[in-house]
Amino acid sequence: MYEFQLIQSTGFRNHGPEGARDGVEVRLRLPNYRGMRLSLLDGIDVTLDGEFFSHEVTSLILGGTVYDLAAMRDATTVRWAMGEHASVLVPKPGGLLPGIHHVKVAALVRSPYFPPHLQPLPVHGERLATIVLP
Amino acid sequence: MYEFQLIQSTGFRNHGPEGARDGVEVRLRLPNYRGMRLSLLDGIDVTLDGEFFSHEVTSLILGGTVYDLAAMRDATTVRWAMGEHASVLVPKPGGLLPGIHHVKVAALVRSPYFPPHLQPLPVHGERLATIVLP
Amino acid sequence: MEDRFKYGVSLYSFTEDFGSVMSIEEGFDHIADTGATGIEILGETHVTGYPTPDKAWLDRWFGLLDRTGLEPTNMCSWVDTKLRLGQSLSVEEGAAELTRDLTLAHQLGFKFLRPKFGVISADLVPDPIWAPAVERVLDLAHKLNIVICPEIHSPTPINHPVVHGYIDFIERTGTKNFALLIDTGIFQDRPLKSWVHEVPEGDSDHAKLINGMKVNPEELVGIAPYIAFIQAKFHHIDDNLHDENIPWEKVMPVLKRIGYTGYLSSEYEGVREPWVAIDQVRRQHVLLRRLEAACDAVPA
Amino acid sequence: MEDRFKYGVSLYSFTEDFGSVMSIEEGFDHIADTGATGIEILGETHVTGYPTPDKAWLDRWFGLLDRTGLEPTNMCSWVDTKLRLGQSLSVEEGAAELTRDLTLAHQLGFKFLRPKFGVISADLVPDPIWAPAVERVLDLAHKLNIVICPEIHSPTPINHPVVHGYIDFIERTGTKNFALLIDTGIFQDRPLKSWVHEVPEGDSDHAKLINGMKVNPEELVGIAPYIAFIQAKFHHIDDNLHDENIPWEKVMPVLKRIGYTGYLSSEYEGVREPWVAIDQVRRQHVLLRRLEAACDAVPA
Ligand SMILES: [Mn+2]
Ligand SMILES: [Mn+2]
Repeated sequence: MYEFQLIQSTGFRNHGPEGARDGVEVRLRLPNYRGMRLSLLDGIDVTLDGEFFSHEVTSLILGGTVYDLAAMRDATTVRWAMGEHASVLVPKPGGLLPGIHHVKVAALVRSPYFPPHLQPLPVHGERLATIVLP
Repeated sequence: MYEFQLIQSTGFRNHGPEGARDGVEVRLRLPNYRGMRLSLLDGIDVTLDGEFFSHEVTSLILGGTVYDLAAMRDATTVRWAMGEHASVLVPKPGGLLPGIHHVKVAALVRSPYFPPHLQPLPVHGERLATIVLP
Repeated sequence: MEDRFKYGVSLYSFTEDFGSVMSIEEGFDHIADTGATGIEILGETHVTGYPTPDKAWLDRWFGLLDRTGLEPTNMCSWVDTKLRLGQSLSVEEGAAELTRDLTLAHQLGFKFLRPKFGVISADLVPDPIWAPAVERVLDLAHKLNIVICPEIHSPTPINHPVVHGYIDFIERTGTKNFALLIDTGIFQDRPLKSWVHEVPEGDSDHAKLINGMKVNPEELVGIAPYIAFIQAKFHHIDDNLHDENIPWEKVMPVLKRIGYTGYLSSEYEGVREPWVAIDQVRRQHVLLRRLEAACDAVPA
Repeated sequence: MEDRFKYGVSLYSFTEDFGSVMSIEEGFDHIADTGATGIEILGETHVTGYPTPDKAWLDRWFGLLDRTGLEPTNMCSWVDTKLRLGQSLSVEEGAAELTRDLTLAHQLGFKFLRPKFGVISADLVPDPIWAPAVERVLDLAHKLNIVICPEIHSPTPINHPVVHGYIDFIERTGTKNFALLIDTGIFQDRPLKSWVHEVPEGDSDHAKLINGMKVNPEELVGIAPYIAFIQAKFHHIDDNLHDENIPWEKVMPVLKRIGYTGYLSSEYEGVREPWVAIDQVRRQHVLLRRLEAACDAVPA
């Protein structure tokens, strides 16, 4: 089961080998009420303690595979299913220090049944979350 | 999974044959953070729209068996397990009309590791709940 | 009681619950306890492994139907015409999406399929592939005994070119496997107190969606023969059993008058909090059943 | 790093979550993601089918241990001496309760068992059957390699006849299978902002439990040889990583000084809302690890 919030408490962690972290993972619940093919997600903006990372530089880790924005747009047959977690991978050399951090995300979702001028619509999440390990 | 509240929305219904209702069922989650033997429950007071029914007249339906207060006190080997629903059976001839009702319960729980003067302690629930069918 | 409405609930009602505080088992229990006879789902939300659930999930599904006595009513699906950036789906691809969902809906025992087509304009005109794509699967729908029903949903009213287009399609093809699904949100005539949609505040549709389309329920009369299914959309029923947004006391008599005897399938879409919808749906069922009884008590 | 603390989490921390928004799978995941190595449970809460879980549940349990790499630490249990109104358990019955839980704890791989005995007085003196009942199961505990540890828990301080009684028992029997579990709630030295216990407001213990026992952590020194396990009870760690109630900066150096190298097993007991404990436990682990690193950085 998901935590209710878009940004999950668990799964917020540094990425890469210990001692040589190269990024931060922010685990999300599905930012939609229906499962969706990954090509309907136009990337995810992330802000960590005020530092902005555009959806053009973040990636998504889904089912063990890493998708950058181009790969996401091509992923017309990959589903992010209801109930499945995925993590945004934020390229931040060194990662974050253990402690409480301010995290914001905007998942850019295209819903073809919404008017064209509302594509994509951002699904927002914002919270304090905790990195436990260096 | 339980609804978070002690008094569950679902399972609030009339009891007995349609047209000849003899009571009301109020479904509860386990009123304790641990599963417990039924003899540790000293009955459940229920108030329906201001009408009080003492734990001496209500019963508990657990796993298909109905326990009145005496039977509950004897049930030293029956467990109300975590995750299991049970319903308080309130003897109210005719039941309740479909609609929104004010429901209060106090489950009287004995916790032997609490001081003797605090036995039993009431676990309270109060809410509006809806009877759908006559 | 052949002429009574049938009562159902869509698992969509539990959107704020499903996946974080509720699984499909509880969904079935909540619905069955209202006395409803039908369950509606969203394929992509509620079918684990969509579009090809495994045997374990199918066993669970049929076990739940069996245990609760609920019948599958409508399955909601999407034809994602903008699946790719910059290139819309072809007719063939649209038909393939429909085939995928007809197949699954049939496998699960559904009688109705609501496809949501991508749109091409601000006033929600569906991608024109909808007609040829649907036409290609009408034989399959007939074979599977499923009625495909596009949803008439706010901000699209009843009297609108999109609806006329659907009716023209039915008349032209003579099909029995394409009909209208009415979402009662179009009758909303008082403003929502909490805004739960994605449309941004500055958008031109925002006020319309907040305040309601105020479609006159009498307009149902003109499209009566084409109505296959009704989603009983609502947003809040207060502690006095009063719906704050949808004028059920006007809608229900018209539905009786036009002889509708299909499903009223609850679609709660109110505040985004868990554990709210369960009781709201129960309230709606009391309200609707009470109004129906009042209609039935009046000699025709 | 032989002399470092071990970090664990008790599923008790998730009391407001478990059963309504969290199942045991998620509990394991939340714990493992903190970098903890140990999981603590309440037998009657977290073992489906307690005290005799079926094979499916056992497979699930060992699968989760395997997947997460967590080791079972302590299992909490109860000896319900007042199971019957008006007649306390006999020594034999008390020993049977302990046997039941030793058996289950062993089956699940636990190394510690915390039995909570019923009490006979307002100051929480345990039913005197505790000593002969425990004595009857010491051989079994030895055979199963489990340490039985009663919990020193507010409002019982360290320097108290109950604790002296436990230590006398250890000395008299010479057992290695009975020792003390310290609940760090006894060190609470600032008032709780939210009251989550069952004790009614009028009760004499109420103020004590709200304001904290303020036991001096230095008192751990006198009982050091008898401490087997520590439940790191806490109530709220604020947005600046500051614990509002437990003086960890005083507790941790004493634990280092007495050479404790066992578990610090998080027990969150704060506001009664779901989805709060998960992050609170993470905050505590950052705080405790930071304090331990600071202790280790000081030359002894
Ligand atoms: Mn709808
Ligand atoms: Mn404790």
